[in-house]
Amino acid sequence: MKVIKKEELSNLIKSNQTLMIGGFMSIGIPETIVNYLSEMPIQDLTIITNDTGVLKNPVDEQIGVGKLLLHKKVQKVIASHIGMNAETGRQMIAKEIEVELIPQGTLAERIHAGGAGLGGILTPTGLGTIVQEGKEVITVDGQEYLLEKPLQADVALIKAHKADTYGNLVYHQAARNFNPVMALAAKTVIVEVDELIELGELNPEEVITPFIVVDKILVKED
Amino acid sequence: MKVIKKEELSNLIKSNQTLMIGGFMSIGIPETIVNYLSEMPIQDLTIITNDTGVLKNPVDEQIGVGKLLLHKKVQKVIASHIGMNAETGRQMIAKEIEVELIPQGTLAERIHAGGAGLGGILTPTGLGTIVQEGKEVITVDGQEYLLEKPLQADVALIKAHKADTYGNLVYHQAARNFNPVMALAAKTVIVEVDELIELGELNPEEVITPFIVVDKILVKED
Amino acid sequence: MSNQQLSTKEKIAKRVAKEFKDGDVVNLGIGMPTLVSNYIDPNISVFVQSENGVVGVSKASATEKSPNLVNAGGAPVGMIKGGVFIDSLTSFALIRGGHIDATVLGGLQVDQAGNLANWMVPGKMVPGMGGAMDLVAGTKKVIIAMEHVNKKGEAKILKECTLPLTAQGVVSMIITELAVFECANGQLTLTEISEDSHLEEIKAKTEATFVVSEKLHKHKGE
Amino acid sequence: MSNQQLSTKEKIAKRVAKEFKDGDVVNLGIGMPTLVSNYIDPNISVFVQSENGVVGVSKASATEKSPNLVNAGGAPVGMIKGGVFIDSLTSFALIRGGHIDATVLGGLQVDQAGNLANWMVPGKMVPGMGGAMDLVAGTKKVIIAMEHVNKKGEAKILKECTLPLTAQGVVSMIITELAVFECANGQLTLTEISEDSHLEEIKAKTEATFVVSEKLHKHKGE
Repeated sequence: MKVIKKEELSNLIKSNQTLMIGGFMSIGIPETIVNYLSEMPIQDLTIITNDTGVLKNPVDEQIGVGKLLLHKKVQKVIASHIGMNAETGRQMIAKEIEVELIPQGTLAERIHAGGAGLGGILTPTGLGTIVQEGKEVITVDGQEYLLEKPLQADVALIKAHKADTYGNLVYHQAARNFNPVMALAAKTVIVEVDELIELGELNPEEVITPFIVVDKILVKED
Repeated sequence: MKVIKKEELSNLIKSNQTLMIGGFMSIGIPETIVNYLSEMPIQDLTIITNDTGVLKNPVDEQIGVGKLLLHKKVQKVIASHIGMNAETGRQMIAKEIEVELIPQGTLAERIHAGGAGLGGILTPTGLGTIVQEGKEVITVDGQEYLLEKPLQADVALIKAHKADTYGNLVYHQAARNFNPVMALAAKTVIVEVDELIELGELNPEEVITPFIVVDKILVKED
Repeated sequence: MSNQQLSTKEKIAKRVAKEFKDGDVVNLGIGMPTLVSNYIDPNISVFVQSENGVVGVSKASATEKSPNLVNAGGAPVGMIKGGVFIDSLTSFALIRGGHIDATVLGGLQVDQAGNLANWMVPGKMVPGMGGAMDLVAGTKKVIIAMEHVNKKGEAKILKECTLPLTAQGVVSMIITELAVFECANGQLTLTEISEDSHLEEIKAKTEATFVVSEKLHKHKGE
Repeated sequence: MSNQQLSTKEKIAKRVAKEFKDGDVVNLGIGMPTLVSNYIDPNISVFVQSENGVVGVSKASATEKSPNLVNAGGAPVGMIKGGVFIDSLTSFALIRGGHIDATVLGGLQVDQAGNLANWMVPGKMVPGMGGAMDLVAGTKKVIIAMEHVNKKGEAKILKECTLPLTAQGVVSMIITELAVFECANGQLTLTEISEDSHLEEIKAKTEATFVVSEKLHKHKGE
């Protein structure tokens, strides 16, 4: 049975692991999971995520990766944007955390490469910029590209709208974002859903993430 | 208006062009388009497709790329499989056509790369086989991969189940196959559909191919 | 509304909107570029893509708000009939793959080689490039919409950018409150001067070398 | 049914089926591997993926046939409750990305280094590799199910393959009507001998050098 209670997360997520966390700003984040994680006795996580969210006041309302940062669970962030959460910048400048910035489309394709068994992809994005530093430049038919390596994680924490009991997933509006691509790129995939439904209730044509990549399902807590 | 009659195909498809054609064996092929094409005064097409279909008797019932081959419209086939259609093999051995065989997953990723603006992808598939011939081998973190270049076409001929009048597409069962990935990889995308429906009738969550890549819509003829 | 009553940002946005043709798909950056929507000719259909996964963004409805229907800046939006939701991988395949007709972004500096700097200032907090590097690498037409000089009155259109680049040689057009430049083959061409300005002012406030178009005309501003 | 009443192919298929565990996702090649479905323990759930875009293949229903619901061999199939349809890009991301637990394919030759040749014979019509090269490159466990010797009585398990390779060093296990070999770290280990056979026969019909497992046991065959 894939359905779990949040207390079981402590058996699934450990210090020093690399986690992918779905979401774009405050949309499509597995909040119940991340909140529980921020209270767990773990540390030194590496987080791969689009952005570190939006800093809110009071900080108790912080959601997503921002909450993990506030609770000092993170040693490294790999993201495309950290500018909406000043705490990320503060910890980076104080050298409490390391930050690797990646163009958003490159982030998506690197995660796809990680999930699809590719050794990398060639992209024009970042050519001639500091993104190029330390990367191989490969010329294909006279055009230069950066070789970008695959990204994979120990655990992907994603958010979907509905799951059936096998773990087939559908998403809601712009809360889809990075969740489907991350669902293929981690050893263990844990999904938080608004609603768990019976097998057979989803149209097989509209399922976005097929059940075979989903390991655990947790129903969102309000 | 994107909706066309088949007679307009002669303005859209020319000799010597590279065409992608969706489908897997006889499933998910834009048959009305391909049949019309096989009667048009064109030649020397390069066809990118999963396979050259299944040879049927009588040959009039031939569908898909097989029909184009029978009518001598093709100079080159790029595919993963030609074994179910002996005519392809005959023309290849007689040097009437050139055939480039590509592993099926590499074909899908090369088309994705073409549609997504990538310079190529690195795959372990084909390493140490004749697929490697003439290709660059790139080592990433100690693992070897083949550099596979993007594929693009002048025109993609795809098959969907339903389109709305903007060109949003949904597919039917296993007839989806290569159609969605090809829809991003050609200058002109022409879709044949079983049914044209009103704007707003498709659920925006279940559209597989977004309208912005679709140029022309042709309703299937029986 | 006459140009006199518009703010500088509104003037720029209004001029940018004239670049769009019927059927165009555009991506509008956060901030001033978003204003452009307000000035699009109501007689044409322009489709707005937002990189967080919405194709067919419209104004937010006053009555039907969804927390998950936002643009890439996190602002609530609506969706046109026929709009669709996509994931981040598909969104950036559309962006990087040339399926977006135009992107409008702000700029810190642009130079005469078409280089763009708009994502970081050394010594200041680094927000991250988000989707900007992919947008400028892949979109057919890159329009930089910015004030002609910075807050200190210094030129932003330079012989050579001094800030870290967002991308090399990608800018198609620069639109400021004073002028319009086209950028092609490493050369800037002044094509319009605002009715509030004159060639001497443009020359004084532009460090870059530029050619004056033969068909230069004052922009009438409505 | 006792093994005596089974054909050679059925014997092999029956033994292959014992490799599957509850919850496994498997891909079964065209031909003999498809037979394996008939022998899967009815007390476990094994999910069959077909690379043309079906996850959760079941037997074709006698009453409800759909022309678009076929497997990768073009044969009509059914779909389990909870099964889903995917496109070719996603299908091969699952295959290449290690999301399929086991693949069962036929073989022309396998050698002691785990190399596989199963896609072409020089001088004969070349059908194309289809999805085979991706399946063996990416699936966690590659099971080659084949008759122990060819029609001429020649060994197919060799010191070194002489036919063009499908892939290098990918084979996990060889299952024939006479024996089972495990393949790891460039070494073949004989782990089972069929009750119809004995070690001397295996040695006589196997060109490859192999180790005999300490825990070698005759397979009881039911």
